[in-house]
Amino acid sequence: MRTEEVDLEPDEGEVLTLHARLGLSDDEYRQIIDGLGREPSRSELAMYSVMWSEHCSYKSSRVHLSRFPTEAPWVVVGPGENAGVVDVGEGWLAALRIESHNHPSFVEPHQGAATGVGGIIRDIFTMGARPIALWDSLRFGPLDQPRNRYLFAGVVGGIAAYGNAVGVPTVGGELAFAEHYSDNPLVNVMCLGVLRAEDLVLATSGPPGTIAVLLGAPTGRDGIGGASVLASASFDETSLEKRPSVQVGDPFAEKKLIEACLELYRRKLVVGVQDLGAAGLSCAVSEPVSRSGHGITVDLDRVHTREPDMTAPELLMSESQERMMAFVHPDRVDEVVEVARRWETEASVVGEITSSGNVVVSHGGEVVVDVPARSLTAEAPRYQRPLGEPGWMEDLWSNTVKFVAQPAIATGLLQLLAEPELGSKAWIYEQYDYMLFLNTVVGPGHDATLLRLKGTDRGLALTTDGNGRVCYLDPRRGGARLVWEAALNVAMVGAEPLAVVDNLNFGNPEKPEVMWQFRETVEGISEACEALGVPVVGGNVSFYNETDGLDIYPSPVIGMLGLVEELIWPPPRLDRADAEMAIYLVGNEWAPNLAGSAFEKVTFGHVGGRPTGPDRAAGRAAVIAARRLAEAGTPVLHDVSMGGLALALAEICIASGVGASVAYSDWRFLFSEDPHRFVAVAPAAADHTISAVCSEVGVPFLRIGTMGGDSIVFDRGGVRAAVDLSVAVTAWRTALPEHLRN
Amino acid sequence: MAITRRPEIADPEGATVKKALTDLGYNEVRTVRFDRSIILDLEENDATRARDRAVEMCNRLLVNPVLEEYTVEVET
Amino acid sequence: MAITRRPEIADPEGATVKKALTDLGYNEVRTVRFDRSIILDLEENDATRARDRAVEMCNRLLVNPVLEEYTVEVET
Amino acid sequence: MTKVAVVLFPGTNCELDTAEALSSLGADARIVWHADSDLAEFDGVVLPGGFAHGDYLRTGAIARFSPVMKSVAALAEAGRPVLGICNGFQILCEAGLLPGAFIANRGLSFLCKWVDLEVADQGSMLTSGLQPGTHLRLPLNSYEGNFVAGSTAARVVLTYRDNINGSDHAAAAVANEAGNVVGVMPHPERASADWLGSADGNLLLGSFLQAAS
Ligand SMILES: Nc1ncnc2c1ncn2[C@@H]1O[C@H](COP(=O)(O)OP(=O)(O)O)[C@@H](O)[C@H]1O
Ligand SMILES: [Mg+2]
Repeated sequence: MRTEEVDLEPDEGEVLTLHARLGLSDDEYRQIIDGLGREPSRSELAMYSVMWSEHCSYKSSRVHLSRFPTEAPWVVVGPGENAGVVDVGEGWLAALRIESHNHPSFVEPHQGAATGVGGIIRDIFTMGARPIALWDSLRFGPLDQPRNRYLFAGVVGGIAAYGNAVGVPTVGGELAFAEHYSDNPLVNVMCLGVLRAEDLVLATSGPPGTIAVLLGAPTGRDGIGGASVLASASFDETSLEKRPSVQVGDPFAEKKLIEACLELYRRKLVVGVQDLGAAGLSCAVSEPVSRSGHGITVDLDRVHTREPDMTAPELLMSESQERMMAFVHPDRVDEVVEVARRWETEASVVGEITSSGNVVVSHGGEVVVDVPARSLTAEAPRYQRPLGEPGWMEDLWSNTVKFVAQPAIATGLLQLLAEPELGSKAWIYEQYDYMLFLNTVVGPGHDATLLRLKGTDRGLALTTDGNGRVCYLDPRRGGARLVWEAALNVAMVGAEPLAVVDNLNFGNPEKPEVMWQFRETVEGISEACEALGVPVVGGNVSFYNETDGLDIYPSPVIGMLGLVEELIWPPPRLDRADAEMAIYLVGNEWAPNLAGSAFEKVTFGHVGGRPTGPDRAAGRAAVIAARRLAEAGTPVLHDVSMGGLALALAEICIASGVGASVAYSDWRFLFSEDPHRFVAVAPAAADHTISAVCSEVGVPFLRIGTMGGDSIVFDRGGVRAAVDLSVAVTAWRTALPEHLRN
Repeated sequence: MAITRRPEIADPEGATVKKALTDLGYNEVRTVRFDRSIILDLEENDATRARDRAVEMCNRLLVNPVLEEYTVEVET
Repeated sequence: MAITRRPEIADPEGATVKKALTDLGYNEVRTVRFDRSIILDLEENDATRARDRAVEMCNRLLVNPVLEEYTVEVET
Repeated sequence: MTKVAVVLFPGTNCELDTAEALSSLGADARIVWHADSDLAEFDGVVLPGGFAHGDYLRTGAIARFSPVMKSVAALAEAGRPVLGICNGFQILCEAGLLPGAFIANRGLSFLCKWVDLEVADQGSMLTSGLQPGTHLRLPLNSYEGNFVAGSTAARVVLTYRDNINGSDHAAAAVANEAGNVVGVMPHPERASADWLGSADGNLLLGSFLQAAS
């Protein structure tokens, strides 16, 4: 044992500070003593420290998360379980969840990201679903710093190594850069699974007498105190000393665990399942029983271990990967063990459900833990943290760029194309297997990924959206805009928005400004979800994303699942534009606003002003129009987001290998990122369809130009700015690789 | 330079290969560990300088201190 | 046992790492080679028997003759 | 109906896709477990892609000792078609049923990418239906896709038009002398329908089934 946080054998007189070293406040320690009516044992203290950590207890966020709309007729399982589950028709359910592995990825990018992938996959197959798709949303500091290049390449390599080997395709992702993430990268991974309605499994313990069987990898001293120490404490120089508790992922073990569990479900051999993630065994034994209102006895001597002489606290806190707790009827235990053996997975009977309501753990023949299960979970501390609007908001809003003259448009566009954040992401997704299972109809590189739902004519669309700049300038508008953007993105491939998962990456919740940003974001997300009629079915909160006192941008990430009832063939794609086709801009006519735009950031290094807020009516209209146009066979649909209309257009030209010419009146119109707008490209003959759909739905549309030629031309009353297509292609293709060169 | 995995860090590969050997009937195998060694051919006559540079390379690139420990040997 | 890649076989790891080191300014690096060693803990007191078994393991599983050469050392 | 075995090793992940593609071509494709299979009843066998035994030690090294490999060797011996796709190719090399071995891609990164291939030799069961020089478009999906021919002469039946992983002879598919055992690094089953981006893989799987029937 190296790090002091996990040195559980303190010298004389240190006992009082032990709880502090485990990340518990003095008040929390007193709360434990009052609850138990005595001093906790070391093992009990270890359990409380991980279960009451921010990461596991959501003690700072729960009060706000209750604001989310979580209900809809198609919701089968909402927030509270390992993943949200929705009905996608014909007897099929989809399980969706997103989770962060930010701090571990900073400590060891490759393994940190890899184990993050393993963790979110477990959350999905715990529900009885076969994981069919992964999606990564990443934030890093600027690539001109070697350390950031190292973190970036390590994280991508880790996701590739684990995701590819475990056999779950990574079908898309999202990437952004900002100084704020330099010492605090964000690694959020979303996983989608599908299952038959009758195969749904919940994380419940079953009645007294049910046997707890620990499946999977042996337990070692991995990530001890990971939850409390890594995910719930801020970074500073000392964080590098926390390294020895790093976990190593074993995709092969996870693959076998997936197949073993799916066989257990198929044969109805388990009552319930809980994965071992943050807080390991402590969480896996206490959460299911407190859900079912029972208790459990656990014998640590039966846990299969990798290292000898592990202490009880170590066994309880270990975050060794690729483990599952199955709750099994006594008569089926032998069959369960047999299935595990066949899949070369270890299984040990470690406990039994009781009616006591207590978690009772023994080690070396003596009882080391005896506490009420609920005291570890439901009765964990909840904080109404003080919150207050930051003093800087007014200044931020008034801090706008005053343009004396029209900037060079061609140069501006080329600069955007050459930004790693906006250029091609092929360098990333070509390292990911995104084709496995033969489901990928529209793959990475589009607004959303479209998967077929095997065995049906249905399709599932996936996307995530985040925008640190806009959320920083206005957390509520920002949070809401992300939901609208995600909805528009799935509509771009013809899907109807169905469910949201969110990953809320924020700074230090003990700062009122950060809690205000958090509350505002949750409010914005909730408003947009209500307006769209889309429920939040799950998510994750990551606080303490700060380094040396600098908080990250408020960085919510919105994951959206969309449903296509009947797959359209061929679906809209960026590469289906052709010479002579007409170009339309569909959506609300805003007074152009560059606040928070990529253009201002890239060309002026400026982040200020107040971004446009969303508009319910315009938002809904845009989503409906997009879906109708997709159904009507429109070859190209692409939403206007980061980089504005100019970039959206350039992306279509690059993908399709053909130029375009568009007319504009106000140049800001080309770069503003105002919401609810998209580009449609269609043969001139389809003009009536476009106008019919748009006027029917009541959404403004404008024919702005025509595809053709070998350059991208912006024309203002005869004054033309042109970017040579081949130059654009090169800038866009090399954006990432160029910046990754040492 | 010889690079060893820190003992407390899980080694799935070693465990898997041990199992494979056992399945092949090599029951005497207690543990299997994989180490890496990196052999650099340096254009550098001064042995101490060579070592210092090598150590620097290990810390900056070649070794992952989170997972590994290393020793450097210089041959002239 | 120490496993070396046959000299005539391409070594992408070595090549890539050499480039990375050069980019970092270590221009003195002429070549980089990655070797692997496998450390077996055997329940076997007889050194010669241990070696024979180890050699057998190499030939059957641990080494691919197309790519690699190996040497076995026994410590008691 | 042509009966084809698709072998499932622990860590394999392309077995369903491969079986699906073969079935859609009219075959009776059965997934068989690596530990308990006698393949005598099958007309042909496919070792699909994935990460058998986690690719630990060397890709394919451990899988080669699975009980099923004895019957795979027997089928090969009997002249029945034996196809290894991606990881399956690597296993066939380790098992000595095909010459050569694999190392990491030039550039050291995993490559999931559409590649253009050219038929170099139609004298194998995989390419028998195709004229030499025919171009095919298939997805590549591997980290150790860099083929090393070694001393024995390899019979290269498909080549990369752009050798992105650095394979000797730009080899994308290699056959044994008899031509009934073939390994292919790109994934024919992933190019088995237009909506997947190409149906060229069916040409290869088609001639495999031809040879099997
Ligand atoms: N930001 C959020 N929005 C909605 N639900 C959330 C959010 N954060 C956490 N949850 C829900 O709280 C439950 C517990 O989360 P967590 O303890 O992280 O699960 P796990 O132990 O599987 O990682 C999950 O169902 C998760 O979906
Ligand atoms: Mg979970």
